[in-house]
Amino acid sequence: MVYSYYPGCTLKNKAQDLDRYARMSAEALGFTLQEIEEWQCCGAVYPLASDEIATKLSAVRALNDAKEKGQDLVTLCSACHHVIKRVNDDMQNVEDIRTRANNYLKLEEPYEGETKVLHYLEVLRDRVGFDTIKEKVTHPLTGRKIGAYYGCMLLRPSSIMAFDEPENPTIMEDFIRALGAEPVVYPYRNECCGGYVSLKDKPLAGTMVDRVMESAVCHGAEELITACPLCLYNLRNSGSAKKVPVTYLTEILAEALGLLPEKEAEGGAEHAEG
Amino acid sequence: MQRIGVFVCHCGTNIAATVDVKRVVEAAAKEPGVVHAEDYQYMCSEAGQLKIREAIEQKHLTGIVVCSCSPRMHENTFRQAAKRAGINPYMVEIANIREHCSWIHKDIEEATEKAVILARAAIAKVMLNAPLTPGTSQVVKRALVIGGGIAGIQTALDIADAGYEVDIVEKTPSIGGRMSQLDKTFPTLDCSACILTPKMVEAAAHEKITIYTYSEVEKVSGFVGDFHVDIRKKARSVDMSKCTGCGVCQEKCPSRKTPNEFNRGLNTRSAIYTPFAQAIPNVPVIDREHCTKFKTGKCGVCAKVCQAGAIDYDQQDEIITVDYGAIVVATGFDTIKLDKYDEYAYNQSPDVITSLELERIMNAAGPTKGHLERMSDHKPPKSMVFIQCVGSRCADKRGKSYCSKICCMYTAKHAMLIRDKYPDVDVTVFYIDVRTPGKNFDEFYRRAVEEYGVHYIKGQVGKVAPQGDKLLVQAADLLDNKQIRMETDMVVLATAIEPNPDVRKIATMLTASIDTNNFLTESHAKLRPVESPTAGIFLSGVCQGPKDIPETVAQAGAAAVKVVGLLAKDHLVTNPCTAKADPIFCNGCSTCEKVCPYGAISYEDQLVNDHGIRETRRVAVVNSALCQGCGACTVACPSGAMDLQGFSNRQILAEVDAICR
Amino acid sequence: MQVENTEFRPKIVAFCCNWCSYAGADLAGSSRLAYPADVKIIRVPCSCRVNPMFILRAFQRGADGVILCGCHPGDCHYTTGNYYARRRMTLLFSMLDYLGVENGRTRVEWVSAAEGVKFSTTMNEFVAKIHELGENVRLEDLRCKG
Amino acid sequence: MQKVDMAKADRLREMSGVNTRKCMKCGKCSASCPAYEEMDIRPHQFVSYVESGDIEPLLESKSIWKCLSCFACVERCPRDVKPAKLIEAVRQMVVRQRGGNYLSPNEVPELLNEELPQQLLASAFRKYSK
Repeated sequence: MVYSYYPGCTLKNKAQDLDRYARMSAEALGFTLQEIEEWQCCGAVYPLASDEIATKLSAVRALNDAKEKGQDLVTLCSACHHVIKRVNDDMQNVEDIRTRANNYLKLEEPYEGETKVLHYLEVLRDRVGFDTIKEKVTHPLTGRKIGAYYGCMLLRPSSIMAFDEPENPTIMEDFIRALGAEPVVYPYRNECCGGYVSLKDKPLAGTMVDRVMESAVCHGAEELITACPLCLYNLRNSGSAKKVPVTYLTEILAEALGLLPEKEAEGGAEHAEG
Repeated sequence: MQRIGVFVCHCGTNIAATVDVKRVVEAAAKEPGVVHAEDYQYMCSEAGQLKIREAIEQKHLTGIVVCSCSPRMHENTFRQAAKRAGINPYMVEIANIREHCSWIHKDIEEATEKAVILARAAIAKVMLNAPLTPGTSQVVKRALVIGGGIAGIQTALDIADAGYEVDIVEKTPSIGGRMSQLDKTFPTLDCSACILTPKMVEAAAHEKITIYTYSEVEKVSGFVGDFHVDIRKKARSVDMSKCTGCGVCQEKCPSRKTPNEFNRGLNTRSAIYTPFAQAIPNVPVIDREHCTKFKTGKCGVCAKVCQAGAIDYDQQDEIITVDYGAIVVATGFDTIKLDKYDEYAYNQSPDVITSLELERIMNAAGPTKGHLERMSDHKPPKSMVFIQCVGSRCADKRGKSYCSKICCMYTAKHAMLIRDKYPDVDVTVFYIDVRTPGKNFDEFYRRAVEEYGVHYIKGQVGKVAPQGDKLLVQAADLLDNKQIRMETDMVVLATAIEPNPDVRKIATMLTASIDTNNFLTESHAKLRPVESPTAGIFLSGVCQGPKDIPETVAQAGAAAVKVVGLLAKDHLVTNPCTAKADPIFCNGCSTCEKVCPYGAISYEDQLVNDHGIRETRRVAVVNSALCQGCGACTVACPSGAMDLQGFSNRQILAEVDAICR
Repeated sequence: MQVENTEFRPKIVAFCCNWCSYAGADLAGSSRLAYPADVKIIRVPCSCRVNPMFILRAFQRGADGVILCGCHPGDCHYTTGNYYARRRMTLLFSMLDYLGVENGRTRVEWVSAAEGVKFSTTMNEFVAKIHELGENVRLEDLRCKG
Repeated sequence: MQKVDMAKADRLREMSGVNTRKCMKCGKCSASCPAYEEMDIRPHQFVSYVESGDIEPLLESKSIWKCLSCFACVERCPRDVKPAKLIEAVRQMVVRQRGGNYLSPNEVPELLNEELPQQLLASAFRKYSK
């Protein structure tokens, strides 16, 4: 199965791990992420004002590209996923935006939201299946207590994102379980990390990250995973509470699938010691 | 030749403010056949009816049109007026120029024009009306009450006390309903069981009342005065005539893992069980889904220990058919599912509970024997938070649009009882509005605040987060304009109530109207609050709308009076607007019979005089006592022989013509 | 001299069953939920009483739209009447569409006695649709024109 | 005396698509807001200020730079009011005015660090400036 893939700017730069492990794991699980040509930055935030149009066009271009290939569009970064999914919803349901965007882009055939937008995790859950992943795990993460950090953008607004239960999601926990680790459920996993305010307002982001970390630690998480480079940055760099390591979800996937030679070496060493 | 009179009502200013009634009178007077037209302030008043009567007598009218409010309101009033003046009551037509005109339009020109057209349509129709005579039908002197909660019990008692036979059909193994699950009742703090149990006993002992528990209504046919109801008596697996109610079977039953519904799943029960100690009848049932004997064939302990030999594993469901003159729906309510409200962590922490669960925890017969404790570690709480309006007053898809009405009062009750019994427990209530209309209700709530020191904070809770062995509550205090983040030991959710989900199925069987929230619709929101629009169907309790116990009991009595009023009649007048086949056109094809939902059409050989040719033909005959006048057959009839009296093809076409003129 | 009024005032006939939709229209009225005066309601006992002939006659006499309202499926006062109506109208409307009376001019809608809001919004939408389609001339019997 | 500016209030309602009349003043938005403490005008107040046409204080409020657009208020609002969209509309109204930018490119170099992801800059510019 081949999917159109929208990596987004951060995955090409600071979050190369997120991208690299995603592609490696995809191949191991039997699907291919085909990067769409000439994609542009999604804008990183969905323009909430209903009269905004120009800032939505790059998402429409990406969506149309996938449509022309007849493929579903897969994203990974929470921000890209949020923006592209919501713009796609606008193209389906908001006549004014649809008309104006199409007038602007002058496509051969107008784009009306035909493309299905999937998050990488949704591909794992709905197309590959967590049971299949469990079977393909060669290096189960046994004994590790991993907390999922969802953040806000994957889940909300749930009416459009339709990703999971917005207040008590389970997809990442199921994912962690499939990799052989123990998922740690903690209530602040769907609270905001501070997002973009960390640029100009470190203390505010710090307060929010501390709440998330305290909640995770209190419930016994020893490490966290996330899908979002900005969440990862904030969780690692903001706040003053006791921290646990934060990695991308694709990294533990690749690890469990035995695609990380360096980790394997470490693990082997541990075994030798034990 | 018809002589028609037209009467245009002002309805005070309800009609006259937006419809120029004089112009309607003028326009109506010009219509062919109209020999009299006038307007009056209130046509439905004595004086108004007198005007109609005088006009009929003086102008020798053969039919009248009243331009007024909806026929659902006053059609009968004007029919009776016509009858008193000596013309057939079915020579009356109503033009609805209030609900369908003056109340929805603002522009006088537009509304008047429409009123004229509606009047014309009614005139065109009445010109083709024919006198009709209603038939009569019998009344079975027995009533059915569906649901054995306080609403159903009270309705049954009141009907029975008036001397009529009444049956209660209750789905669960015992009567008692939600009220039997409550610990105390507001605003007097009576023990719920103490006031309910005598009523249950009285109902069980009443010679006019038959109670079918563990039974469900399966099928309903017939109509007002003569309903035929199939009742499924589910197999109890216990012989009611032999069981002594000693309870040994329940003690010895080895299968004890089933969630106890009566305790809202807070503990478990045996597979053979009575829901609670005061259950009526005090005869257990075997829950076959969870019984080892039924699942694997290996067990049979209850049969071994039963001295009376009452256990009967081979018992089958039994279906009985009973005839009733009237049916009362009293199916009650449940709390909504909280799966969509996970910000309150109901599914994440056992210490977040609903108010109904708290009732069971506070009750001496409940899972904690009446000790207030957390379900997670069975420690007594030091602090409790109550959250109001969980799922009520919601415009989104998660909850209910309505106010559940009872939550403000029971929350005050809970808070007060806890502060009374456990003064060291700190109690905080987060509310949006405190709604306590009712006798001694607001005083009750104020007592909770002033005498018992319950903290009431105006503002909704945003999130409840389990943190260690505490719950972190994040809320707004709107009056102090601050955000509260507090730790507490237990959170109680005032969960919205909704009609029992089964009611939709029952409403469909009864052809009783139901609204989008699954509340049964009353015939008139103000004036006929306990009657369904379907004749012979009455409403009692929360199935009609949220209400507390006193209101439920009052409504139950009202429904009973309506039933008694119906059963007291020797016979009922039937709707004469029934179908009728013209033997000249009927070719006896049997198409109409197939679409009739009442089996009212049969065929017989008749001698027909078809333009001088006399021959015997097979033609359709409508039993007017069975026909309810839907008209399905009239459209199905390929030869146009079938027509509906009062809504004939010609009449409706005349209305269409008048509107499109 | 009379100035000719060129504003299009559609003629719209609404057949409403007595038990649900007519009561829903009453509720719309008592709740003061406005919809255009172009809609005129004819009361029938049940949606299954509506003979296709009535609808053809309406179009023949110059109606611009006809809407049939009944109880929600499963809620019919006569148990099954609305199912008959639905089936009959599906056939009739597709035939009318073939004859040039666009599908937008005909509609079946379920409105319960408690749905005043739905009645009003349905009528507003329907009238807006008729305005969009303009005057109906296809089935009009010119002999009927005065 | 408060200055009532219904034209601006209407413009904000239009930009945001929020119907302020749907609010029943339960405060769940403010209860859910993680940035509440940093705000001078709180999420629920945005709704009532717009409803009453009291726009000037909103345009000067520091809350518009504190809202994270995390949508907790939108998700949990029982009346489907969407306060975050309203706050966004106020922010847009400010940044679209000349000189309303909250972030200028000149500031950026000193805010950068080694790990800072690109999307942070992109989103901050989208939020803070025209």
